[in-house]
Amino acid sequence: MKKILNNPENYVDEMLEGFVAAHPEFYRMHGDSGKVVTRAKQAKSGKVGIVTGGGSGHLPVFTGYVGEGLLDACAVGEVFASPSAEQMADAIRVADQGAGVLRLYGNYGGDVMNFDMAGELVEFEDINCTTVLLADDVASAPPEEHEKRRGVAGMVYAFKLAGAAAEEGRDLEVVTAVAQKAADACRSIGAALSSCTVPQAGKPTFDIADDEMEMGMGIHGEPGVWRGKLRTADEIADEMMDRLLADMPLASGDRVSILVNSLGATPPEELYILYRIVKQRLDKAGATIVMPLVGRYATSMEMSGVSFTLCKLDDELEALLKAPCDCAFWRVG
Amino acid sequence: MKKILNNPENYVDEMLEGFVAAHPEFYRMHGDSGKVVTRAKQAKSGKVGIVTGGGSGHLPVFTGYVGEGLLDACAVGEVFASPSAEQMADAIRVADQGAGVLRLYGNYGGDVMNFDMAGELVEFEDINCTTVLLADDVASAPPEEHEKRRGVAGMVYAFKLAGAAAEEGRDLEVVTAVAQKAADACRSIGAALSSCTVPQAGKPTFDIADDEMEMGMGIHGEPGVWRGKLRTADEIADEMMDRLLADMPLASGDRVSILVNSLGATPPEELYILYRIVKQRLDKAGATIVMPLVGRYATSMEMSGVSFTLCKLDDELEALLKAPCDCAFWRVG
Amino acid sequence: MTLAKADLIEAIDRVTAAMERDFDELNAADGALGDGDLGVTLTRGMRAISDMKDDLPDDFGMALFQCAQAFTKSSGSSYGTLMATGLMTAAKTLKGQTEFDAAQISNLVAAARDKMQERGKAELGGKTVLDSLDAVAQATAGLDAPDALADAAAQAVDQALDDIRDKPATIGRARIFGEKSIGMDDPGMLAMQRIVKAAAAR
Amino acid sequence: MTLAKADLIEAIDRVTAAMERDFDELNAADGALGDGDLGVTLTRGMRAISDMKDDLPDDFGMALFQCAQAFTKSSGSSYGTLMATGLMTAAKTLKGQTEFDAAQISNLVAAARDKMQERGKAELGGKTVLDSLDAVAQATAGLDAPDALADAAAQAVDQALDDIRDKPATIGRARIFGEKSIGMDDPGMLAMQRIVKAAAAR
Ligand SMILES: Nc1ncnc2c1ncn2[C@@H]1O[C@H](COP(=O)(O)OP(=O)(O)O)[C@@H](O)[C@H]1O
Ligand SMILES: Nc1ncnc2c1ncn2[C@@H]1O[C@H](COP(=O)(O)OP(=O)(O)O)[C@@H](O)[C@H]1O
Ligand SMILES: [Mg+2]
Ligand SMILES: [Mg+2]
Ligand SMILES: [Mg+2]
Ligand SMILES: [Mg+2]
Repeated sequence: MKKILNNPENYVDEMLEGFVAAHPEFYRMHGDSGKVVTRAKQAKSGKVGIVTGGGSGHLPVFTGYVGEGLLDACAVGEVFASPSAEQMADAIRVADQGAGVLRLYGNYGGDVMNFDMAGELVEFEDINCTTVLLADDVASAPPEEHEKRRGVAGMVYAFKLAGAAAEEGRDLEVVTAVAQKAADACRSIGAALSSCTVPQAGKPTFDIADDEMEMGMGIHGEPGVWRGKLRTADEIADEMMDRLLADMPLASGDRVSILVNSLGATPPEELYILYRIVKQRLDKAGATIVMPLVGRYATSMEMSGVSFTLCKLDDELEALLKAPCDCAFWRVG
Repeated sequence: MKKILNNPENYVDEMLEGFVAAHPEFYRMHGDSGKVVTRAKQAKSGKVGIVTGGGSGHLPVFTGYVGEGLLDACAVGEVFASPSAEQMADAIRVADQGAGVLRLYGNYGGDVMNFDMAGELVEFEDINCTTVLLADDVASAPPEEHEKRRGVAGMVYAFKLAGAAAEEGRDLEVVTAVAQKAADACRSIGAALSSCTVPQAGKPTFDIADDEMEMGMGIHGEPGVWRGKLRTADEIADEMMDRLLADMPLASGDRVSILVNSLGATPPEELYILYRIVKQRLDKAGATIVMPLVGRYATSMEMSGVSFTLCKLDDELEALLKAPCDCAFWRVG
Repeated sequence: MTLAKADLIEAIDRVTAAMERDFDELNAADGALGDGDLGVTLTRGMRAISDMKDDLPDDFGMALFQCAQAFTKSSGSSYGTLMATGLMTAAKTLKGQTEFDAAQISNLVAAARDKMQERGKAELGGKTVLDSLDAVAQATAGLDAPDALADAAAQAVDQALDDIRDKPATIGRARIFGEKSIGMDDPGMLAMQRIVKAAAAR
Repeated sequence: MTLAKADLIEAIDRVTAAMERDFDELNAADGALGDGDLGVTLTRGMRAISDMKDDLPDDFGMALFQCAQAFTKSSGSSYGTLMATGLMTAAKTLKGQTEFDAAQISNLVAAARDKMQERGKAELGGKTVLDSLDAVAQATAGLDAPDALADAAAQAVDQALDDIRDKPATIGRARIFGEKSIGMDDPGMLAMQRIVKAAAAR
């Protein structure tokens, strides 16, 4: 196991300890349930709160995006496991500045069940909650069943766009509508070349030959649409763009942002080789690229592979994308 | 080979094409020799230029650190190979704003020979050049022969500190002195868990068993001080800190910055687990940590492993560290 | 025949041991159809329960409540949350009792199944742990002799796997496999087979 | 006996083929003591030379100058830069000649060795490519018969490896190995053995 760790049982706790120690200007721990991260400087009273939560092992997702113009708090689970309902309730409580809280997270069974339970807990405390689920992974269900799709890197756009709306002082209804619009505007697809290893499992989640890849794989190693011989960067980029554009066709003049994301081990060098084709494809479609993102934004620890997320913008979303934000992993403006 | 690429021969050219396309606000290509990257917006006339150069495969090092408050230009080589003297001469030419140019790069034979040759070329054009070499890897030679050490992630501090001095308008002599002071203030050590693969070689540079690590390895897979069973994060961090502090003892009250750097595949989660111990060790030594850096700052493509760089600050260096800088990978202020 | 705290503690020991034994197997089964953490979830949960077993209250409801909490705190994966939901349901029914009649088992399992269904919104027959619980609830209905109960439950979890194996997964991470999951066991049903058999000492 | 462009082109073909053949071996030798790119450096350089061999000028000096440039442009690794330096030195001597006397070979190699030493600041005996060139320069001194020259050069590069193998590396990435490099061949010397033998058709 090519991992640097102590007792796997303590992986997440020790990680969080180092995380807040390294970035005290951005993050602090909150509450008794453990593993709840909130902004170092609480947002101003009356701002709509945005919370997320999910398993560990995806940094900067989820907790890295707590910050100004982004999230207010995050409940952090064990690796690839949902946080508990209690932690989520604590995250909701600290995020609430009296204007209600949006729960914005990925469409995974464990997270949905626990956020539902958390909602039942905070209802007693009269905290007004809404929910928007990310379900952006086109490989995980056909368009007719898009609400069953997994939530992957589209989250990053949703955090940014909803976060900007909240920071501007919009109310819960508007922030929720923006988040839903952002979630609806995103389509993602991933391709993996190697597995990651869940620390406590101690073995790679799946086996894949040295010359193989899997198209459409999820960020926890969930199955994709085909497995076969590793293709060239251009072929991979073309197929991924084909799949995204088939799901969300672009017309000439459309404005989009695109995230070319490493799942972990894949270095930026390879992302740029892919971006070359991504840009050619979008240019050819007549679309204008706004603020492309190339890097590690939503990962699966040391998995090799990439994902693309296409986010179609209207004027409102474009302005929100360009609005300032600040956290240890992403700064705009 | 778990790499996403087309023809390995075109790896660096395609990478650079995507790189400048993704970040046109920061970078542009310059000159006829190819693979020279400079700032999108040229620095103001009279500013001392700072150039670097080296092999590809280390992003953000080298070319990622071209930017305001950092470098002016970079000559980019093939993976792990020095750029040619002609490219370096082009980088020096575009960096020169009439106040001379500092060549600031790592102590590797190929780079030294080529930067020397480049110097001979631009001498004819009356560009005043100075040189500062990074030789910060304590594992690569004993203190008595410290000038023979390899240059590794200490580069990041040297770019930042010299870059800030140049941006403030100091002259070549002062900028060179600052760079030398920065280089002298840095000590680094790495530990690798797996090899990377040079695209054209197509095979891992070295073999290492799944349960092994190598302490002291260089960023191209150069040998370290021991190879053995993988230890725990705490043991690894302790040994690395022991080695750094033995080479550059700290006294209570000292102010330092520390970079906990992934060599590529190692995810931020593991860096934070290590940072936990790093901070404990520095706290115990009575040192104050200023602006710790945790992330991927100097890599070896998809190598698993980490490096620590300790940078001892005086008032001048601390002010320069906190001065603004901006590039696609690092922003301060 | 009635069951008391000593029986609970023995069952905890057997289930904990079974989960340690099947750690790799359950991770692998979940790795094939999901994210590879089911063994982790169950060993973590059972270790947490095992650690506090000597301090469990005599009140059966309170004891199961604490077991449910152990699952909630140790893991938020789907299975952990569903286990907590099921245990909590039984805890509510048994609150205030220091022992209970084995004849209640069928009803307790059925109630857990229903609450878990409400929480996870899966259908019966959808190839999830619900199908194993449903089989147990049905097979144990009307029984109260310990051996007969244990035999019926153990047989039911085996049978459920056989009955459902050739259906496609419809829920959770496995859903995406669709037709490809035909012929494969649902990891959650496999886990429930091991849990029930260990609890029943079969 | 004199050498002309046709001989150069044949030598280029043989060296190019040898570098393709030894690609993995040279990468591996460099991987063991350095960064694993020596095979890459040499195949890139020789391919670039090979690609332009039909357009090489008849002037030997100009031809070698272009070969040197091919190395400079195709790779900046230490070895590529040193090869370019050595070729450039020979190019300067031979400028204006369309053929040259084989008896000059020893002097040409010695001059290349000296310029490469100036560029790389390594000592003789320091376990680098310089030691191979030094051995060739000495062994070929006074010879001008093609077979005798080829034999002497081929023997010299073998002998140099044997003589130096048990010394420690002192320069470049391999230096750090120190005592551990005793008994291992310097990748650059190994490469020069293959280059010289291929050039000499031995
Ligand atoms: N919504 C649901 N309803 C019922 N059972 C479910 C549901 N989701 C998952 N399961 C069961 O849980 C098992 C997977 O558990 P687990 O590995 O904890 O899930 P995850 O890691 O995806 O959160 C499945 O095999 C299935 O039996
Ligand atoms: N300064 C030097 N002087 C002479 N020979 C050198 C020098 N540095 C390296 N070499 C030779 O070059 C070989 C390594 O070449 P190469 O792989 O291109 O180096 P790198 O990849 O480190 O730039 C060594 O084995 C040695 O023979
Ligand atoms: Mg899980
Ligand atoms: Mg090299
Ligand atoms: Mg699972
Ligand atoms: Mg080399």
